[in-house]
Amino acid sequence: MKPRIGVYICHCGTNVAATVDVEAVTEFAATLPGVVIARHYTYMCSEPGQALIKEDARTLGLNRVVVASCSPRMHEPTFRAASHEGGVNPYQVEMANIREQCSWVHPDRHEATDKAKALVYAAVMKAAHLEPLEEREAPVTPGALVIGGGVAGLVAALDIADAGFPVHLVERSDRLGGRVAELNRTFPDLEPVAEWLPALVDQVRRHPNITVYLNSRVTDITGFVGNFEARVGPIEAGLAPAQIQVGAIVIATGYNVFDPRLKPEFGYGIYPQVVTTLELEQRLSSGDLTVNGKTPKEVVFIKCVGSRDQQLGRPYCSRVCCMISAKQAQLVRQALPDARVTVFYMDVRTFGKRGEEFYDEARRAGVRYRRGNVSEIYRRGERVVVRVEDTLLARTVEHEADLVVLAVGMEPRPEAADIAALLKLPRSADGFLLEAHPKLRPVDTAVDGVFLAGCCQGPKDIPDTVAQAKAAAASALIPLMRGVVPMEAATAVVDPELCAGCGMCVEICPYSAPALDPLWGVSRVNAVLCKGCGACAVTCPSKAIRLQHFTPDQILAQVEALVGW
Amino acid sequence: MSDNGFEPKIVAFLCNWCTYTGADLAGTSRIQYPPNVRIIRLMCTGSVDPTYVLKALLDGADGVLVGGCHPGDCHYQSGNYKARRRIIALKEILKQAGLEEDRVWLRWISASEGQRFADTVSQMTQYLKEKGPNPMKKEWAV
Amino acid sequence: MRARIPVENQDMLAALRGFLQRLLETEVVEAVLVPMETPSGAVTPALVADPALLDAADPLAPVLGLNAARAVGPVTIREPRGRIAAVLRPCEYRALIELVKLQQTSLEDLVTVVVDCPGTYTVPDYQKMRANGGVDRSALLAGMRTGDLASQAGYAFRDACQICENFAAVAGDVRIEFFGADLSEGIPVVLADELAGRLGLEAAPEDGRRAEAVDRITRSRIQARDAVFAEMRGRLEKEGVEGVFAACVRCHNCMTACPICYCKTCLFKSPVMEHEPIQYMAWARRKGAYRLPADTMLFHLTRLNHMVLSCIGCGLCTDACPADLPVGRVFRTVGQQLQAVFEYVPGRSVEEPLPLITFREDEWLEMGEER
Amino acid sequence: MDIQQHAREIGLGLDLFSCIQCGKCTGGCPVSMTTVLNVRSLVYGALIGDIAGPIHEEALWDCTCCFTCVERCPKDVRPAEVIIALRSLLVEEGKVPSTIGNALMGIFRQGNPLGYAREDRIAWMDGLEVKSAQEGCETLLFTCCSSAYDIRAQAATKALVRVLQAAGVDLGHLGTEETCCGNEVRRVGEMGLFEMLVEEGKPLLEEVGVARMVTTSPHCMNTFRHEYQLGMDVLHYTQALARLLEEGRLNMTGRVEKVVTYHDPCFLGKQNGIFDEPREVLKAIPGVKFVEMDRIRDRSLCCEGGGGRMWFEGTNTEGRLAFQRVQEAADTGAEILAVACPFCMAMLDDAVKVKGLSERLRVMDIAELVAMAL
Repeated sequence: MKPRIGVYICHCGTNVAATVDVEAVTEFAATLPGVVIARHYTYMCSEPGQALIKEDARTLGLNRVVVASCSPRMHEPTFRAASHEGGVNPYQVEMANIREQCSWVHPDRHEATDKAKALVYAAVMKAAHLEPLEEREAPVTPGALVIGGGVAGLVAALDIADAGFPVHLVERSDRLGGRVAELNRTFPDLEPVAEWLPALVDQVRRHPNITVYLNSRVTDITGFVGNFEARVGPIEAGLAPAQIQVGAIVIATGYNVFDPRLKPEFGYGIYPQVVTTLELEQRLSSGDLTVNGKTPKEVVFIKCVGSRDQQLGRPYCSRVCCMISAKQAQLVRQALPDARVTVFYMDVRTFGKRGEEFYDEARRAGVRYRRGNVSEIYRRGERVVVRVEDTLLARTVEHEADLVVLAVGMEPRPEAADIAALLKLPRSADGFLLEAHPKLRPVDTAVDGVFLAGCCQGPKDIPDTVAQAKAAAASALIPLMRGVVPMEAATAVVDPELCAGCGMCVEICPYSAPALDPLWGVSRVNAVLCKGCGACAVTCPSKAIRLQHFTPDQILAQVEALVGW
Repeated sequence: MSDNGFEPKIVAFLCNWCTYTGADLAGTSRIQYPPNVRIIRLMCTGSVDPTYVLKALLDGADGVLVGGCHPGDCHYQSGNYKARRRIIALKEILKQAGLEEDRVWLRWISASEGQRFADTVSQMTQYLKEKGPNPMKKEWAV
Repeated sequence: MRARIPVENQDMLAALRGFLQRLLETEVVEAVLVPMETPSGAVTPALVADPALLDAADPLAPVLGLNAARAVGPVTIREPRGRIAAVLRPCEYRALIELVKLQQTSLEDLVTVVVDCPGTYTVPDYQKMRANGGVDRSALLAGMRTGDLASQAGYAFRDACQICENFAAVAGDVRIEFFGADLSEGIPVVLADELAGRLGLEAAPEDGRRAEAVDRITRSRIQARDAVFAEMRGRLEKEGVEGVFAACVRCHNCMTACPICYCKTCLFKSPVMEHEPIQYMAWARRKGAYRLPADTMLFHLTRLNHMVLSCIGCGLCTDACPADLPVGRVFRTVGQQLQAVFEYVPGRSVEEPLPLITFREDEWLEMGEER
Repeated sequence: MDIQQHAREIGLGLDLFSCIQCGKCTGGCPVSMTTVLNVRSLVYGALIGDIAGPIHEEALWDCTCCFTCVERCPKDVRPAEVIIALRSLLVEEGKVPSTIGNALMGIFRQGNPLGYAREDRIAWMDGLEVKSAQEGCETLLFTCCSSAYDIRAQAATKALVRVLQAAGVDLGHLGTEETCCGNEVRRVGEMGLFEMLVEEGKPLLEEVGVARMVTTSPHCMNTFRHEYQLGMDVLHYTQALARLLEEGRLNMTGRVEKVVTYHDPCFLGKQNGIFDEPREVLKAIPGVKFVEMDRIRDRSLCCEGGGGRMWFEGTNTEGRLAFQRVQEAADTGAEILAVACPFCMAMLDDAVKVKGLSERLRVMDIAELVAMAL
């Protein structure tokens, strides 16, 4: 269709008009090839401004719109929508940035006006070459894959299943419940885990929409948001793997506890008196707190074991150890009323709801908090000596103890790296899976349709884990409930007549969007995978593959305008 | 200096996510720089076709600036690494073919480096003023 | 394994034909792609399935009219296909490797037979030689033995051959080695043990003179090559590419003859490079005059940009140019520099990725960071 | 005082801003319970630029430079370097304990802290054939000043040479040109002298052109490895012996029917992670019954001989760590306390005598034990 272009120069109040002679630019624009109407207006983004475009588009039969105003990063969606309402394809709208890149940086009126003309000229030239594009949608496979059967995975699976979608829940071990199943009671309410976890597990097991795969792992994932295909392989060899199709994935692979053997100064593994917080949970569950057959009189907790430690490459705070220590110290006080319980700490971080109160309760229960990061443990008779500087006294002390509890931190599970590799998910420097945005997209990942729940993303307690699991489930439900996913319109396309099948576009694409058609030997682009970066188009010598909306003829037209003006 | 009132024309191919946004930031920060640069917005430096650069130079542009995200920061994972190789190859060809490769500049400028964008344009404008006009501007037989 | 192709009556051509016939008779392959002499005396590649017709095969004809790598493509590119052997000169083999990377041909079901090359003549020269007393092949073979190669009196090797330093067979499934060979006990050949067994060839010792002969020719070729590079660089610096290619008639013959230029339709023949009539007017006004067809230098520079890294120096572009432009020399001169930058040797190995579709994060770290 | 003025510079120069004052450094400091030295307080003082409170000048010399504080710090701060920097300021002002001053003078004049004549540096070789390294050799033996001059240590040096030669090692020695490595010089803060020793020592060592150096002392090994940037492999002799064992070149036909325990030197173990090789060598000696003490490897107790303490008694002469250490060794039932450092040898040998344990416990160098089994 022969271009019929409307050009709109925005004053942006005085932001543009004070420096750029908008009338001169408008007069100039009217002379450009294909331009049917050129106007200037105070605020093009205002209601009346947008109405101008709509009205002209209808009455003059425009098929291209050029707006010269602010950065397209600001108002391109506005003007695309306005033009669309006027019957112009939103992808046949082009903007000239005469504010940020002209009036605001070039104070000389003559120079700024001249440059504005060049930018408008280039925009008109590009607009003449713009093709209409369609925003398309792909159908979504109803169903989700949840990887990991701990609390995060259980909660996410339940929410998605309750919303009516099939869920495939894959767990490496032979039981559901994850790390929480190893705990005795939880903070800050000291509620026994046994009172709620089995019910949660049972709910999942009996849910008609949930298929549980125990002793299994995900060995392969292909596809994209809305249409993933995963292979679930049993860890035991000989059994056949399952192939499942889902629209969204929730990763909830959890954490490992730090191995305190990597801090040899604590003598863990050498002295039976030295245990981890996780081991103490089991002892608290069994009720047997004796060491070498004797009831401890002196109990010491050591915090930050494997956390906040640059030397070990674990610079982060594990966020739960302070509360766990406060909880266990109270439970030990209850179990052993005659024992003295001392917690050695660097800082006490009992943040969050009921956190500080819980710390208060621990101290009121008789737990002594002493500030100092324990440096060494050695034997003295039947006891061990905790050597530490009490930094508030500025004095080094040898604190004899019968039981020493190391508050071990959390670390990423090695299996999370495998999942990250399968999905090309980035991880942060500490090895935890990386969220798409720390504030606005905390459960999303860099891969559309893949969400994070629980400690695979970073250390957190049970309430935070459950909250994140519910957020991940809700996010995963967006594509599932919509039933369709939007596709980038400005994707790469291949002209099969021109394509010689060299496969360079296939090689260079980071998203595996193009693939060689085995029958025809030419490249084809899966539009759902294409992110529109255009690397493929440069690689193609005959331009058989091109990035729509940024095609060679469009860009060369801009070049010619800018050099020619 | 051979200024003589010569005002070089610089065509800039900027990636949408870093340098184009950096140029916007220079604007919102009201950092002044010479008006000699004219920007073409692309999604990624990985989509800057050397043919565009050649076309600009043969048409008579005095300089071509290619601006993208710093290594490791590409919105599309690796477009800037690909661009780096292509620009290196192109500049070598220009050099070998007796054309002036120093008219082509590649710069990594992030979205937060408005000042660096303005500085780069100022430097490039000054450099090209001293170098003089692109001989292709008058060359009709190309 | 190293073996010898038996020779009778000093007839090398007959020996080679016999070898190719053996490939067919033993069913190693179903057809042989080899230069054949047509009844009218021209030499052209042909796919030969009938062993009897191999009597017209002439793998030693010192003429290169097209790069046979281009001919291999269509017959190997996809299944179903036949098992074939392709007899290639080293420059043709290198082009083949590049085309494999560009997926225009395949090494599957293909036996490459690479033959040492003394140098070739253009098609017109070769025809003229045939008409005027023929080509002295024994002189060429003698020159290959001693490393003292000279073109026939009154004729010169093709421009590209005169500066070709990669004339010896160094790769391929079968390598036929004439350099340094005294040939009295047969033609030295290098091939896999299994293949030798099927062909009934026995292991033979190495002659030992090959390296010496190859080295001798390499040195003189490099000398000639570097002189050409120096002269070309001087011209490019002085006249620019627009000066060197000033007489271009935009026939696109260089692109057609190039074995690497694989596009179905060249960008410069596609709608992308079509302009509006007013655009021509704009150019003419801006510059005062405007060369037509448009974008002639853009064509050459873009072609350099697209394929100079893969240029294997066969020089067919030069032969194809009606304006006698030194296209091949420009490509080799520019190519040498660019290939060195990326440490890329075109045609060496299918394992070496094309430089512009790969990258390393830790290279050229200072690039783009200038302040 | 001047130190106060320089505190801020020290804080900035050593990048102490990572410090969170957790006390892990002082908690692990072997002398922190016996003297007023508190390295965490010093770091804090340097960090905030007010060191007046925590400073106690004489106690600065109590630090043994065992670097436990550096090894344990969770924030990659190097607390001991603050002490060294503060010592440096005292050195500049001439406020050095006289015994340390004498040692430095001895090194400056004669190349050894004992101030003995340079010509006597090879007196220990009496009765041995040791090649001149300058004439070419495969392995250079570097003897610590103590190994060369101290009578008790000399015996260990001789034993080591016999062992290495028996294993067929082509051994050379710098002779009287050998000069103090300066490890302790740097650690007492005499930076000028240390730089001079490096400037003169480095070319001397490199001109010999050997690929491998074997040191008798972990202290020499430490500075050669980390502060000289030499183009050669620097091994402690226990590493060399372990390698010879592995290659089957060290044949022990005799027997040492003794119960043996081993004391980890700080400069070998904590600072350079060499824990296994000395134990491998001891366990390979026929007849030896090897037993371990409680505080070993990363948790080993310092003998208090490093960081200049060989030349300075310390502010608390009562609670010597070496006394604790020999008692711990005796409690294991060991008859021999094996050492791998001439400083440990001196400190522990002395402690055995003071504690009246001579009848029960002997301090011996690992090389001596191996030599007994040849």
